[in-house]
Amino acid sequence: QTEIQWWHAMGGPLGEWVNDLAKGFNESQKEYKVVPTFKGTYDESMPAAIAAYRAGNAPNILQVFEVGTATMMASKGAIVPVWKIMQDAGQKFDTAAYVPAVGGYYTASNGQMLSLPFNSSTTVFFYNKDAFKAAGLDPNKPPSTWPEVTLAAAKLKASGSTCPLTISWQGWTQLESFSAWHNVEFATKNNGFGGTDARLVFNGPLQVRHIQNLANMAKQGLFVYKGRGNVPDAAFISGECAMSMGSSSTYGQVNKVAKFAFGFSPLPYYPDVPGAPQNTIIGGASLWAMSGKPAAENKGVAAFFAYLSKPEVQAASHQRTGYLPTTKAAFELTEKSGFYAKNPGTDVAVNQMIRKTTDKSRGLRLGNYPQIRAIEDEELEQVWAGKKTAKEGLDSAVKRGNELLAKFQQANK
Amino acid sequence: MAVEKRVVFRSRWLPWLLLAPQGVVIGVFFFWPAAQALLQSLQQTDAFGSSVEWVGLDNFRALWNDPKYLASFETTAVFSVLVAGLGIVLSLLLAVFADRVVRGATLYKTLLIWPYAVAPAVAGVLWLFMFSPSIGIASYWLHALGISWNSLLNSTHAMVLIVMAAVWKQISYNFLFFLAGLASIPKSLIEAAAIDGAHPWRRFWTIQLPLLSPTTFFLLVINVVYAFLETFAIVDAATQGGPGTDTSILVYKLVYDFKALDLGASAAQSVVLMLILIVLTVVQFKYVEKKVNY
Amino acid sequence: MAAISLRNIIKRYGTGPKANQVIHGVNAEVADGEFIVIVGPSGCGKSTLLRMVAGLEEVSEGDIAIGDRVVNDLEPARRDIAMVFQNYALYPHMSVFDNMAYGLKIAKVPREEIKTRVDKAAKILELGHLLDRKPRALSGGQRQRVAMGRAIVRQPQVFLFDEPLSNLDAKLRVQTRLEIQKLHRELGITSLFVTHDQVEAMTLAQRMMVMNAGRMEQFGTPEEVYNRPATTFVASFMGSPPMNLLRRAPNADFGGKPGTLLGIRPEHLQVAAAGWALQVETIEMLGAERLLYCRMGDESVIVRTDESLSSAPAIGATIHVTPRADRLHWFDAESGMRL
Amino acid sequence: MAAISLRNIIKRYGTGPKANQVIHGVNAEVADGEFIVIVGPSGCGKSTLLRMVAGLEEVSEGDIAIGDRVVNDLEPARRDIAMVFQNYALYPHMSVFDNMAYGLKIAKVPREEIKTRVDKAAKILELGHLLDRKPRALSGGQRQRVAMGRAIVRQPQVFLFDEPLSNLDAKLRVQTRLEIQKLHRELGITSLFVTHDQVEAMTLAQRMMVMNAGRMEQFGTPEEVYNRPATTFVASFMGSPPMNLLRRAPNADFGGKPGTLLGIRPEHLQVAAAGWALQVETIEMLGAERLLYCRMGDESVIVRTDESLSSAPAIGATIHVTPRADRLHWFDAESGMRL
Amino acid sequence: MVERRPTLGILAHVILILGVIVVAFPVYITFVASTHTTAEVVQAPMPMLPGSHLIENYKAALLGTGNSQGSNAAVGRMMFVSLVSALVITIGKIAISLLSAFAIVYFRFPFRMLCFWAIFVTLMLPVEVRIGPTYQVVASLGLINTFAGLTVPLIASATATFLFRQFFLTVPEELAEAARMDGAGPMRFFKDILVPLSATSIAALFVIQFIYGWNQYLWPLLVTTNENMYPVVIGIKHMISGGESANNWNLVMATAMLAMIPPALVVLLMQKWFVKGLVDTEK
Ligand SMILES: Nc1ncnc2c1ncn2[C@@H]1O[C@H](COP(=O)(O)OP(=O)(O)OP(=O)(O)O)[C@@H](O)[C@H]1O
Ligand SMILES: Nc1ncnc2c1ncn2[C@@H]1O[C@H](COP(=O)(O)OP(=O)(O)OP(=O)(O)O)[C@@H](O)[C@H]1O
Ligand SMILES: O=P(O)(O)OC[C@H](O)CO
Ligand SMILES: [Mg+2]
Ligand SMILES: [Mg+2]
Repeated sequence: QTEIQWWHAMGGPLGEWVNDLAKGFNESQKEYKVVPTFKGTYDESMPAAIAAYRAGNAPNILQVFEVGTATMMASKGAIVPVWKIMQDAGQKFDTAAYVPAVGGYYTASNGQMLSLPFNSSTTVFFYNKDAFKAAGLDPNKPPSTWPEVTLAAAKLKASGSTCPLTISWQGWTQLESFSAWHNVEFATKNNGFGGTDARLVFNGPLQVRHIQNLANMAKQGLFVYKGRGNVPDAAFISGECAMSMGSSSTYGQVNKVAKFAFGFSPLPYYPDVPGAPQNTIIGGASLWAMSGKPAAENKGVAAFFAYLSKPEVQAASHQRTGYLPTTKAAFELTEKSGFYAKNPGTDVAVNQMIRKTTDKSRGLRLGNYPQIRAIEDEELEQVWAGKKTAKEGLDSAVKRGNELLAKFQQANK
Repeated sequence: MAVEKRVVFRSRWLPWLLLAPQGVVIGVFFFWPAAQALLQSLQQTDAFGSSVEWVGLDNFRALWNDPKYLASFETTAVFSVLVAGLGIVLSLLLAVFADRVVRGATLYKTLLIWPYAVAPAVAGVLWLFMFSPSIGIASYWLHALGISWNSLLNSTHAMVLIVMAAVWKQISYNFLFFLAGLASIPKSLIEAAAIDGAHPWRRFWTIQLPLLSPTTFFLLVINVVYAFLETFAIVDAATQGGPGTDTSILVYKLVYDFKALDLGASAAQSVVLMLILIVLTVVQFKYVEKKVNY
Repeated sequence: MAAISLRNIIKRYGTGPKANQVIHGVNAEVADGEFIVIVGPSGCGKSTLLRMVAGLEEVSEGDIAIGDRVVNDLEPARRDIAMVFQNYALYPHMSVFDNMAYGLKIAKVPREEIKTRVDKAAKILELGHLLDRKPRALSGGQRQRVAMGRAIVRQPQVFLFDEPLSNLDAKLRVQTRLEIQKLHRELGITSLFVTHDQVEAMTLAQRMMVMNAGRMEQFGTPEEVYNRPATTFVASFMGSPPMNLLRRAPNADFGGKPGTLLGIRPEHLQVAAAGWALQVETIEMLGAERLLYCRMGDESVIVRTDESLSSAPAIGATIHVTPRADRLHWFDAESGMRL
Repeated sequence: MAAISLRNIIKRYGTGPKANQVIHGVNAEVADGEFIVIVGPSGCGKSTLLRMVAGLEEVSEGDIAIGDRVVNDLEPARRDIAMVFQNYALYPHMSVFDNMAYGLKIAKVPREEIKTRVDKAAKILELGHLLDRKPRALSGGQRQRVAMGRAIVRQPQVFLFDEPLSNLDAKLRVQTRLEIQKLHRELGITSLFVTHDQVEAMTLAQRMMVMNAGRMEQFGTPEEVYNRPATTFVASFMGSPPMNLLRRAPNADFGGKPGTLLGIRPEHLQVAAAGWALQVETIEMLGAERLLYCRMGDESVIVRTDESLSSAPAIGATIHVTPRADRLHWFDAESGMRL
Repeated sequence: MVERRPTLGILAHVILILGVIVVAFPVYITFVASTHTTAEVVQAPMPMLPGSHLIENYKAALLGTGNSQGSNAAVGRMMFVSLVSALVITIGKIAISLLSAFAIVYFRFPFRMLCFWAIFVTLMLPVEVRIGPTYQVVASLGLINTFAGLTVPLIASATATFLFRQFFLTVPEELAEAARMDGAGPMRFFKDILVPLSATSIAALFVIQFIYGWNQYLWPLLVTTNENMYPVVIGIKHMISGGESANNWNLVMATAMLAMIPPALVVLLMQKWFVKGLVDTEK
């Protein structure tokens, strides 16, 4: 039996899911054995794997979060593109089967897909129906535009809510997805798809307007900042915050723990912006096949990838975790099973993604991006704290981010 | 304290043999990697190491030109002074009183030593859990007290949070050493001072504290090194350097950049950090120990 | 300066049934300005007694008065005493000057006066050139003097000494003994001096308190104690070599009754042509005199003779001695009390 | 057992110009089985000399021979010697038995024999019941005996003692002195015994080596040293209180020439109706005798008198003494050599 | 006690009780959280008294059977790995530090103090600072996924060498001389005399180093690629690192409590020796 090493960053209940996937595959055939290994958080597993690669110990498969995509792509020869590994192994592989906003993110400018979409999420809006009711809002009519959100927040506040709105993954939801959702450029060169000389431009008028808007809400106590990453989720789940934005993959946990009725809906948008809403950007991670492995193992990787892409497997994962179905077939399968009808709101994310993407909404392909995310966090915090205006904060974020991009460009000439 | 032994065993090779295991370990796993770090700090490479370019002092220059990095020095200084200072003062206070009481002394000691067993990686999580603005029990109480605790946007609160967590983690260690130090002060000195008319407070300042100075000095070195280097996990879990970069101490930025695969920058920071620490330690030895020895 | 009275002092360590009584009712009146030596074997309670006077240990029963205050509940600092410890207890981090000045600084004595007093004490003790040194740079004898200096500058009512000489070598011990004597003559401060060395006790004491197992066996001048020991314990403890205590045969010669012990000091046995027949077992030459360790039947007898090298008896030889009739001591064999 | 010879021994600490010479050419022949005491003030090089014999210090120049081997380059363990240290240097974590047995174990002596030898030594030293104890559970005297036991079991050719009694209290010191004497009589092992206590030196030595500042000033029997000190140093170092050395006036009485010193021991000055007029400054009672510290012009003179309490002179009184004419010593005032 | 001051005594107890409350509170919270359900723990404010789910939570944590528990490796195996590596690190550090301190104190050789300082400087080079290159070395030695890789690179110890040196300096010289006279060579002296005498210092360092070894996180994460080689601290992080969903805080805290037991035991059992060991060393 050939062993396939698979390093991932899935903790908590998702770790179980990953293990079950491997088990499922291992039981489905005799030739290969996938061994999943937790390697810490996303930002710990990636350097660990790269260090391992440099020492000649890389795993066969590595799960990399979406912001690491540019780094992985830029690696000369460290990875084997997914299309190639499938082709070499003689596995069927059709790029078109993937949901466009998902597949597009991991596809090179020449149309070749480089990594296998695995756990993709996107940004959604969630709200507390009980709190809405208490504030005299219609629990079945979530706000769909930012003016409506502001209004709802004010009403919630008036009804005694200490935290009408919070936001998870602020950079992802309020800058990246926000830009795509309004079809506004985030970075030049098609958000980086066009080359490593791309530079950030998210300090445009729309973004500034939006962030300033949020800053004002923060000052009025309508928007309450609850931390970086997914930390604010907890404030929604505990019932403290009535509205939130974050990853679609939060669904499972909310569903399990929340002691109130809740709803999921698409991200709000500014109705005066032409072309909005477009589509949102994905998050989560994809699987990369590392190079330098024996052909037999690569074949195993391909077999496993094929297994993961099966509509049944996809659909089951989607329903279990709240991650997106990465293929259209999986979406259809789920729909047919009546899952969405039974779990209203679970289809929101897919519907946001399934549209055709534009150059400004396909995704991001920017180097040193984990650090840039941190810069976004840092600068936004300054804005929320009232130490900087939205313009100052975003200008500074763009400037600092562009320095990192320049550095990346130089290192990956 | 005797500084040298009069009697020595004579052998040309045995001392080297005895030093060999430690020598090999520090050579192979400490100095060689440190030298590598030095080398890397002069290079610009991509994450995978496929392209390596010599850039001379560019990485250092970039750090020097980064106002955030420079600000981080100040943050680190504030943080370290607070952690080392508070850590030493609080544990000394507890140790002095634990040394005084007769009844329940063992129970107190046990309870005070226990947190030492908590892993730093877990300690950060614990504190975050307690002070998390949404579910934290401590922030809940603070709110009840009318303090709107917000370590996410209020830099002072954030600093307080990581200082508390870092001090908490180190307090047991310091406490133990102080307890030992106090026990080693001859009882007759305290008695002599009592007869000389010194009251407990005065005795503490003029006798016990000066006599504890070797212990305090040792702890000062250890605590500064701790604050500089071993607090990464705490900052990472509790504030991630925020709000803004207001709690981004040097080691946090260093490990962060390493995780972000910015190897040249990270190596340059390692070098800077090592230099700072070596200078600090030498200064401590030179100036503080001179005063300490009696 | 002040008188000290100890009134029925009892000391127990611990409480309840596990309590360990180590001082069993000591009574003594020390006059103002007196130099009292407390002497006794190790563990007899000398230090405990002294430390109770100092206030470092609580008194279990009875009263201690200094001057006319009962000080039982007073803190050491308030008792106006100074103490010299066996290990000196010098503050290792302070210079000699600061060691001596410490108590005065605390008492808020003006700087000028501190300097004057310390300088004066340093002069008396010949420490003038050492004032800037730290204790670790001093020899044993010098440390001892600093400890004494620290006590002197305080000008207390009472001096307490807990075996202050026992860490010194023989030569230095003799010398320091003299210094302490001189000091007491000059300052006249009431002093309690603990030792288990009887030469020290004899030479220093105006009166001495001989203790044994928590009890005071005799309290008197050195002459009284040496010449009229109150108990066999005192008789054999004071004097080196100790008094011979004989149970057997020769007693009758001097009218001894059954159940009594005859005590005779080694220097009061004179070698003669006839008398008690002793067999010499060991001889020690001490320069000016010689000690003969002898055996008489099953009892051992020590004889002290002048140096007269020509007539030194050989080991194993038999000699004859006669006791000086005016130097005989009689004790009750049971109780050990002088008769 | 073996003879020891020291041939022109020189010891320097350090090398080159910073070298510090502490032993300046010592020559001595110690006979097989002799008990030699090395005595002298602190820092005179006694320990250094002993440690060179032990092999713990290297000899800078000269030869040391034990028996007929020059041992300069031999490891301590190979010299067949045993040493008793001042602080005993017992291994604190080993039982008394193991402390004694350690050297034998290393020498791979069979278990059975170790047991026999240790038991025998323990019996001699009355340590039988303590064999299982750890050193910290022993009294000072017992520790001392264990240290001795450790030396004995080795059955060495030479015993070295470096001030082994100085940590004991006066009483115990006397007792242990006797034991060492007895032991030497029984075993007859060549011994070098370092002390700075002259009473110890006098009582123990068969011959004594008086050292001063790295030089041997006299090497002879205690009687010789006491009665015919070779130098003023020896004269004043040996004897307590020390010999009076007078530079002035009275010398002429006995035929003293300018440039000479008259030495006379305190016990050889007899209180009389007439004679040298001395003013009494301090008096020490020592039980059997009394020391009078007196002044004669600008010289101080010590007088030792028998106890005769009735006639004790008062402090400040003037007394008259006559020296015993047969006990006068003359020294060259310059060189200090005996004339 | 050299004075009679009831107020001071009371103050002492008050301060100590306050200290204990502050210092032990996080541990208490951990315990309380480990006895509730996830939903109860994430309510604000969380309950202050232990709940009723203690046994069930600990069973889940120990056996890895919690319904949505993250790590499939049961805590048992991770505890074993932690124990072995903590012990190897501890014993290794103590052993090599004893040897080095012995060499530095009891021998004279060229560059002696340089060696001492070289060891001391490693205090400034914790894993965090040299992690990348150290990993390279370990990888090229083929030590990935081995206990050797987990432990050896952490085994040098400035603290231990320093403390042992201090202690050796207080050992009377005569003991070494006596041993030499008894015919013991340096190693024999080391083994028979010095090491037994250092027992209390060793105990003190054992506690410090055991906890250091037990609490490693970043390094094991890097050098092990097999979950069978994961120590328990990684296990805890595994349970809380999920990017997407809130954590099962109750199980996390139960695991944290479990992970705390061995080091806490070491501390408690060795407490007396520990303090004594440090006292001996201080002088
Ligand atoms: N803190 C204490 N607790 C219990 N018993 C004690 C304490 N201190 C002293 N003792 C006991 O009291 C008795 C007298 O002790 P003390 O120290 O007064 O003797 P000492 O005469 O000074 O002896 P030494 O000459 O050895 O100093 C001893 O039996 C001792 O064991
Ligand atoms: N290791 C050394 N290095 C340099 N000088 C030393 C050393 N050991 C001893 N000395 C010096 O050698 C001289 C003789 O010392 P030694 O220890 O032999 O004296 P001692 O006669 O034994 O004195 P004491 O009676 O105090 O033990 C002293 O001046 C001492 O300072
Ligand atoms: O929480 P996930 O897995 O949806 O991922 C969030 C993204 O990584 C944010 O960039
Ligand atoms: Mg005592
Ligand atoms: Mg000596």
